[in-house]
Amino acid sequence: MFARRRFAVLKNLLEYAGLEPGRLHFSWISSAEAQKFQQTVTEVTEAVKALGPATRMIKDIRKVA
Amino acid sequence: MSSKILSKDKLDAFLQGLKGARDVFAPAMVEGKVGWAAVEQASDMLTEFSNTEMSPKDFFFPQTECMMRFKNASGDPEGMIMMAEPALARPRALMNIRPCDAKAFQVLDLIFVQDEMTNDLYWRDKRERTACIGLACNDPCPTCFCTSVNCGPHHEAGLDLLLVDLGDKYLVKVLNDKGAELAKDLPAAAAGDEAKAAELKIAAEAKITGGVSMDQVKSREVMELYEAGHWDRVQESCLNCGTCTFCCPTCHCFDIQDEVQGESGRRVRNWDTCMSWLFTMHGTGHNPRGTKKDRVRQRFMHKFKYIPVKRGGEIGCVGCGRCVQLCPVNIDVRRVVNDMNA
Amino acid sequence: MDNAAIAKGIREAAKKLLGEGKVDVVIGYAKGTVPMRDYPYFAYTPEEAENLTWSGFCCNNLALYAIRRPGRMAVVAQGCVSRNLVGLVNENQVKRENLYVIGVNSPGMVDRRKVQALFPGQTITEVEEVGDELIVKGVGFAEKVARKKVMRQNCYTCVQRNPVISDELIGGEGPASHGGNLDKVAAPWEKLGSSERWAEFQESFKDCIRCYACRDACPLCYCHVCFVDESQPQWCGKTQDEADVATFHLLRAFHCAGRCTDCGACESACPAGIKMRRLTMKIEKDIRDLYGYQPGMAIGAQPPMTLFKPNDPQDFIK
Amino acid sequence: MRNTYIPYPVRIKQTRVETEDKQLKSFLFEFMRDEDAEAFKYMPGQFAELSVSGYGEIPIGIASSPTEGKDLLFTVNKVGAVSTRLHNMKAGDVMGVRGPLGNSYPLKANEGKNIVIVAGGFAVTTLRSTMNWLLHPDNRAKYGDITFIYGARTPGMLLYTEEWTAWQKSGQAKVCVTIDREAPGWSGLVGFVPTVTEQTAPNPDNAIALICGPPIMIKFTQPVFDKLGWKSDQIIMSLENRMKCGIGICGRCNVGPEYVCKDGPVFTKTQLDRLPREY
Repeated sequence: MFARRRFAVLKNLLEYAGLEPGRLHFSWISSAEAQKFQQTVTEVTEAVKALGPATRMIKDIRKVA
Repeated sequence: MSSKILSKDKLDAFLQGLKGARDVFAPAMVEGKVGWAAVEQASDMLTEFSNTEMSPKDFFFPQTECMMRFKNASGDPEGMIMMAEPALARPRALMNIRPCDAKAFQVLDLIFVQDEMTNDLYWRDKRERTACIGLACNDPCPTCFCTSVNCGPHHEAGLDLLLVDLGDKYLVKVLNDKGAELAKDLPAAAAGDEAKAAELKIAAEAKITGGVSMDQVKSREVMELYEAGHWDRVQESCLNCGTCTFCCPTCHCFDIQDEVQGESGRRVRNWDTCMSWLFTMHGTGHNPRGTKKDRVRQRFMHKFKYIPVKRGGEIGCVGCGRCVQLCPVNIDVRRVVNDMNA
Repeated sequence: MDNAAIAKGIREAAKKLLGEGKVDVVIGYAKGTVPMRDYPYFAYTPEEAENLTWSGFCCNNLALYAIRRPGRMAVVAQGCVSRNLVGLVNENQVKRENLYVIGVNSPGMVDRRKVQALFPGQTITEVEEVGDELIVKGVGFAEKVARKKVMRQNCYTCVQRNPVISDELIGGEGPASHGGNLDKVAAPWEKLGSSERWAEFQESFKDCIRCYACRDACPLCYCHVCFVDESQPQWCGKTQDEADVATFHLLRAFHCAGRCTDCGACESACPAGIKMRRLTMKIEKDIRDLYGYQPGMAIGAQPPMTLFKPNDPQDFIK
Repeated sequence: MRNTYIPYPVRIKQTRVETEDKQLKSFLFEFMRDEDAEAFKYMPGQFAELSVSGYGEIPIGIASSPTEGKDLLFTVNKVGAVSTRLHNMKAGDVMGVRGPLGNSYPLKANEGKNIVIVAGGFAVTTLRSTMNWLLHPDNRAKYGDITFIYGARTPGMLLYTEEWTAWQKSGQAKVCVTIDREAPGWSGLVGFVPTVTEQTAPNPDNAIALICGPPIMIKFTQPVFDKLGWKSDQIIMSLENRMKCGIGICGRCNVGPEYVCKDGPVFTKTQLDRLPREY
């Protein structure tokens, strides 16, 4: 419940700074809800895969400085 | 060495000549700030400016610099072995360096390159492949105190050429063979031009009023300066941020970090600051400079005592005044040195 | 009352407190060695109290120096500084009984960079305050500038120029605000698309040199070990890569959530002129909107990030 | 000109857990290229940066002696990210060694003298190197009496037990090994290093003392030497500070004007008396 406030603010901040939308997901899952966990992870993975590789906040150390 | 003349209407031709073999950088207006930028033509360059907000040390000692790379694959025969990063691809020239900043290059040469073991090839390669062309200060700032610290508004150390603004032309002082090569096509200066430059030098030096005294700092023992009472007051307001060290043309402390990304790995160095408690922290939790006072004192002692002791009297400060202008709590180095000297 | 008279009042108050032994130190401001940079000063004796000053150039937040400081102290506090002191009392970093607040109404502090921008390439040697005007002097010039034109951005939209707590108020209460509407300017990127926001964000922080002056000047940043200094695990890379710089600024701002009084000390301290309030203003606006909270307004108030209500908004959670 | 930041590649030849708490582990490295082994010429007291690609470097005193051959021995305490990773590495793994760095104990300059060695805890590493160098047939005759005083908290925390037992048996040196408190099965000396030093009472005439240990041991051992009439320039100590470059540039290990990595780690007490205690 404390985390709900913190995540609300954090999510707004990251979106405000222009982090790509759709890469941050929140869900209530109890430790007893294995199936919901499985389902959510699958959905999130599919959603993020569909967006393709991230382009923002990415550090590529292979780049020659 | 001899002096040449560069007429201001020939400045662009001179610049284009340099650009034939080198990337050229100079102080320029960069989004409202006086900074260093790559220049294409003479009109890109600022000629009327006090100094750039940040020192040009990062041309030789970038804030982040990849030192070596490795293949992050322990099974691979070449895996985990560090390989040096290639040196600077194309030679460079820096135009209109203020003499204080150039003097700082010379001070840092003494620190980065000492002997066979203490031989920083990253610094040295870039120094060797960069031509340094200075622009003498005819109007020093109120925060300048270069004349107190083995430097001056027309100082020549660390430069290949020094330009002195004579109005419609520059007197070009040739300071070494590299400079002679750069200025070989310029006409020779007349005796009157040299005399005028000499007058400007005296006039510029006279404009520097906020000097500091160093005689006692020089003669006192390390421990006497270290244990003096004034450090308690100097450190009070200090935030222990890194502003003074990062804007300083002679501060050269760094940290080394490893980074990996999949099969790529690198070792990279970043500027570090003696103001940070982490800088000296032992793995055991013991910290030899554990208090803010220790850290503040370290910075001034390093510049004004430790470097002179180790480097034949050279001072680790060139009097550029950047820290005076930028310190968020106005810890004025001139005041601190005068306290050390009191 | 003008600043000179307030400065005199501060000196008198400080001399009395120190002379009577009511406090060990008075933390105020003294005149700096460069124009427009008055600095934090610690007076331990009535004689030292003579060095205290008050001006439109008092841009540091003195609440910083009260954090976990032993002994009894008096702190010169305008609205924002007093709000931070309240926050520190509420977060158990300062004991109210050890603190004597010398309250002052803030005239709105001057942004040195704005003044310098009016005189490009010229060297300013002295800036004097006369009423609502500054007299800016340099080599071969002296010009008047209206204070309103060169005030720090946060001082325009300040809603609490009077101290929220004070044990003594020098110069009496003044206007509470400058009339600026913080909610209107707090989150200008909200109307932009995501990639434009990213471009604005990148642009805003690209000059960062990671000196951490913003963190170190901030009275909220009192952690014994800041997250950027942690090595096991290392949360944030140490390079100038834009991702490392962005991580630092986003997390620093986030750690101030529900606590930032918009005092502007971070921007005033920054040697690169970065406007990091662009992040903290947005966060505080969200907190006002979501939880109806403004930091540092009342002793005993609980910071919103340490609380929850069953009906807190949660549209973002699936 | 060689780039002195690039470590020589080495392979871990052997590892050994040294102490009962498993915090100390020894690593024997062999150079992957013969020319690197040739170039790595060192003397006891010097250190090297151990480089674990992807983690970083740590400065560690060289525990082997050049008289033992080309392989290098290091004993590493597990404290930070690099040493923790190193403790998880095994024989055959590739890493790097950069050095030799710093100065060494002034052994050659003190030929003909008696040598007293005082070691506490795992600071014994470079003194193990020193003992092996001194006891080597090429060198032993050049020195007078050799006394080796070494203490650890418990018997299980003593390093290199086989070796100092052998030194003891050889009669080439007087070996005084002590533990802090009585322990079952321990028949040797009991007591802190300063006390044992006082009991051993090394004679200052024509002698030097090499001291390396935790700050607390050094603090209490120094007065013992003073009491026994030793002069400051006879007392030689090895320091450690946080380091990065190891070659006197990066700015964090200095004690006053002296860089521990380059001007040290070995200093005389005379030198240290004139420096801030920033170590």
